[in-house]
Amino acid sequence: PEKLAAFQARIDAGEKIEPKDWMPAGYRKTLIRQIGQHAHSEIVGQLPEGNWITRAPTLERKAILLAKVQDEAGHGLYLYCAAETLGVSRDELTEMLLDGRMKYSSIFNYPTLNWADMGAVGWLVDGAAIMNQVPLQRTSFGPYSRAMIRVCKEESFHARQGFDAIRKMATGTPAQKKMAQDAVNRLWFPALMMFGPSDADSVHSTQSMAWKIKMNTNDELRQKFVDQTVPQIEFLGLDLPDDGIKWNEERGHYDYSDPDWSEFFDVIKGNGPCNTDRLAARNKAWKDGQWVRDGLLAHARKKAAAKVAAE
Amino acid sequence: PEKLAAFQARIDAGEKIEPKDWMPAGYRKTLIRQIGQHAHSEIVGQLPEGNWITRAPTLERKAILLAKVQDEAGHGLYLYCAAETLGVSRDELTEMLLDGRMKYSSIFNYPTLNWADMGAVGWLVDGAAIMNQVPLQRTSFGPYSRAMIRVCKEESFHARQGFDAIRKMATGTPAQKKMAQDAVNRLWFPALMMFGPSDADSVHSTQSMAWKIKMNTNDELRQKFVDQTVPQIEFLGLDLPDDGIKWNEERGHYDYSDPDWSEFFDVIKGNGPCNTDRLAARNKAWKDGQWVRDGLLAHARKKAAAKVAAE
Amino acid sequence: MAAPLTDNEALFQFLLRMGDNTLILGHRVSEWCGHAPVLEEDIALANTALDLIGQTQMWLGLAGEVQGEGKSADDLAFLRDVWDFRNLLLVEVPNEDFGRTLMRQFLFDAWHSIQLGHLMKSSDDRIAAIAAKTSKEVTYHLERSADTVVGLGDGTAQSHDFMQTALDYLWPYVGEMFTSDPVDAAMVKAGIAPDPASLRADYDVLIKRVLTEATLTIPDSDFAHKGGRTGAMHTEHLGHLLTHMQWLQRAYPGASW
Amino acid sequence: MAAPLTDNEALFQFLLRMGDNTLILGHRVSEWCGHAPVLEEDIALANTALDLIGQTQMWLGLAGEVQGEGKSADDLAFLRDVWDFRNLLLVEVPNEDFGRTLMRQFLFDAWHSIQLGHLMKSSDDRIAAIAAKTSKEVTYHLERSADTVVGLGDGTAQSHDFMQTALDYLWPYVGEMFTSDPVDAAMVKAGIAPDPASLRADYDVLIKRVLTEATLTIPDSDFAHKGGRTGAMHTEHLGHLLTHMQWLQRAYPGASW
Repeated sequence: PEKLAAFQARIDAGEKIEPKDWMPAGYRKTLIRQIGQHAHSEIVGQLPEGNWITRAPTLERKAILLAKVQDEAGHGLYLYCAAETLGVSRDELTEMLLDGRMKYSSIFNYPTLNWADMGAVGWLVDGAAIMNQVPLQRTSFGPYSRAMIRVCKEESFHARQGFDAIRKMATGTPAQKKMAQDAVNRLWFPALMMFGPSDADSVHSTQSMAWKIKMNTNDELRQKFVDQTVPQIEFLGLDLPDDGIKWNEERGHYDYSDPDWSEFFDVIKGNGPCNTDRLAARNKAWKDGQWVRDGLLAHARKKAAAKVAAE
Repeated sequence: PEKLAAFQARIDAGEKIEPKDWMPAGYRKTLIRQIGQHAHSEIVGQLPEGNWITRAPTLERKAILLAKVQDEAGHGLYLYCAAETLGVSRDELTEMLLDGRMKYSSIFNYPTLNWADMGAVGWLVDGAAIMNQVPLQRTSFGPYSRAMIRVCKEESFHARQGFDAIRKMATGTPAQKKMAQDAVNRLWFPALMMFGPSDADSVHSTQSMAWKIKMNTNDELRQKFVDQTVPQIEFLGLDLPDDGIKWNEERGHYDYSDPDWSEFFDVIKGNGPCNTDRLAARNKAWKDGQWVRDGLLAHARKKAAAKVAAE
Repeated sequence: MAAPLTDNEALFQFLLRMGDNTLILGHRVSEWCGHAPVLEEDIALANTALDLIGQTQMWLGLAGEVQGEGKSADDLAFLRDVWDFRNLLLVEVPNEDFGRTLMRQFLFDAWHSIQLGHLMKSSDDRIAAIAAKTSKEVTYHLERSADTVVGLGDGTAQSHDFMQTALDYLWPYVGEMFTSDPVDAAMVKAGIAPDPASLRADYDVLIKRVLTEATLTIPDSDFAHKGGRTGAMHTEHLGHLLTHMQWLQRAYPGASW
Repeated sequence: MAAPLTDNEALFQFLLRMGDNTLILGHRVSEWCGHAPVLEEDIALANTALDLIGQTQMWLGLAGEVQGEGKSADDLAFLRDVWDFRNLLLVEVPNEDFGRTLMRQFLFDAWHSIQLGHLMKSSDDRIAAIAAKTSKEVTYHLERSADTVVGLGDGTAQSHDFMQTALDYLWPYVGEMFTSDPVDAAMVKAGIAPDPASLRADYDVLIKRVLTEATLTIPDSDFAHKGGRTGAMHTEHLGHLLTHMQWLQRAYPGASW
């Protein structure tokens, strides 16, 4: 309890906690869950965009998409490294993803169905992710904070590229505009859900906020996202995806309809449109890759042994 | 030797040899090889056409192609049955195909690269096959003769459909005409090779002809094919695929260039464009299907046992 | 957001649903060509695909007439993109293995045969005629797929596992067959087609009988993926399928084949 | 049958060969996205694909200029059909598994790096400039693919088998890199590019060193599939690849993306 108070004092003073520092078990556990989940999201997040890489319509768009997906894999790598400083290995985390013990962001359980989705994912999904992540650059755990600083820089680049891609669609042929509208309609509510249910309904929030693992309430961030995004949709000349969106002069914010949270919990339970296929794809990659990992490891050991023998 | 003479006398008299009749070992062996090879050709022959079923350009073309490939599988079935009357099982024959001990027609080791190939395969490849098969309706072995009668009827239908398909291409847009020309250019010499090398170079021919397993020389059939096909190419308004084609008033036949027989022997050796992929596809189908065959067999046995127990 | 459906629009949507089911399933089945576990299955699968393509010509042909924009069955099959397709999600899932392919076929055939039984009494003569013509084929498909599901479910331990895995995977795609929407309401009102929900009881009896004989366990969940028959949300698989199916028509527009 | 090549036509063909190789291989590699055996490989494969696509923009961009019909690199990439492609057959074979993918990459990188070394001294400044720009990337690709081939060849018995199987499958596609035709003769004459056959000795030394270290056996056959770089006969695989690669451009002609 004394240690705990000192720990909280450090956090309150804005100090960073480093891996070798003492920390409460709950802090460690919550961080592992949060960072791991974030890492998994980057990995699984490759799939909906990977779905269109082979169909990218121009060489430049293919290059941009490849670079983005490559960045996501890179983010996964930083985040797994950050989680490893808390005493859990990447392989352990991966196993937990593959057998369903750990989650990834539910947004990736929605399908990408037309090329405009590649723009909408960058703009809306990465946009929403950034809302979550920017404050986390100031999170109390050092390695996490540093990972988020790198991640955020690249994510905002992706969000801008995504907006550019969907702008091209929204101002293109009627068919392209239709794709853009369809993408926004499908992804709007799932994007709002990315911030999680209202904090009133969330059990872990208060403690996480005290520990500076969570920096803002879900509703604050969601409102910020809506306020930023609605004018962009209008700028694109697209219809708003929700009849409930209206500027509220009094609040100085946009009103909007609450997403269907039963769908949210359904998707978390495993019943999203793509949960099964996403996990199956990751499991297949892992299983098919076993011989590769084994082979490379065996070779590395042989080389190390040969080096020792030579010395 | 006495038996042998009586056997030959029966053949010379135009009698059919039936499975229960005595026959020389060489006759049996040659027939198994020939019928088996023909059956395998029907099976492997599904692959180059199957390659375009998922890309057929209209519903009607898709239906025609499906019906054709279905017929080919059916021919395979008749022929395996005919071979089985000679004391070799379908599974044995299949294993010999899969491990390379038995061959199939080399024509199927060439790729199908554009939609006009679907026409050209029906018209040229089935057309050449028919030239070989029509006389075999009168072959000395009863089950083989009866199988060929059924096969020939369907094959000539396919050849007509193939001609109709390529005619549509040859009289279509410039791109379609280009596809038709490309198909004819690529498939002409391989089709000529389907009749086999000149009989002068063939060791088995004399005995097979005496036994009425082979009814005409390779060169006779090849000439017949050329004489029939050249006017069709001209009718289609396509360029002749061989500069050496010329009407020979004296012979009353078209002259034509000899195919490159080194290519023929190369393909037989396994070095055709598709040998590896074709055999791999058949091996995969067989291996992946093991559990299905096992399951259905086990169920059939259970049912039979239950029936016995009930009696 | 959409304007209310006219009767004609609803009929068009209904016909697309029928025709897109047979089109997409026929395509999936045709992917097996030359790769089946045994020769008899190569023949049977090609035959099923062939029937389904033939049925597609009738349904989409009529859809084109009803739409009244001069579109042929081929135009509808080869020139729409994902969002305009109205097939059940069930028929667009990949073949994966022979077990999933046959289980999908059975789950579809069972619905299809019941649906056609009702459509034979449709107030629309054209629909009744197509149903009458196709129901014989579909009865045969159902017999065959049911037999195979039983044979493999009650075969070896391995074949049983394959079939149970297939059933578990496909089960969430079954419910969509029985969802109703304004299109269905319009069809019911006009006496053209039954309410999808009304077929469920017969369906459950039918599949329960077969799956029990196959010693398979129906998953204890009524969760259902939706979005195919309304077009709101297909799977990612459909777009890939279309790249093949529509290639030539897309690459060489206006050509005649 | 064809009329004699003009120098410009030969140059155009040469540039297509360079650009189609990187285009098609880049596409194949990009198919791995999200499915690699380990995260570092996901990153490395995406990086390789990215480099190859970037190189394609340069080669096909220049090809379009040389052709003089106002075609962009995108036009060339997305609006030609199979017979107009000029890539080596090697780069269009399917990925199959990670072993074949990496072996194919190595066999290509080895040739590519030697070829670019020569092209840096090309009499055509534009080509020399592209070669100079891309050869650093390719040197890195070669280092990486060679290391991986060694690591897996000399890893476990299982990984060794995978790599030997991959090498056996791919070997007949190696010889095509060293065949010469009138296009090459024109390039040699103009000092633009080396005779393909002249690269074989260096290539053999390079791959022999790496494959020996990888404990793999080079097949004892010099049979070579041909037809890709002349366009005379591609594999059946290329057409399937194009259905995906060109889908959007074919389905929505004239749109800007």
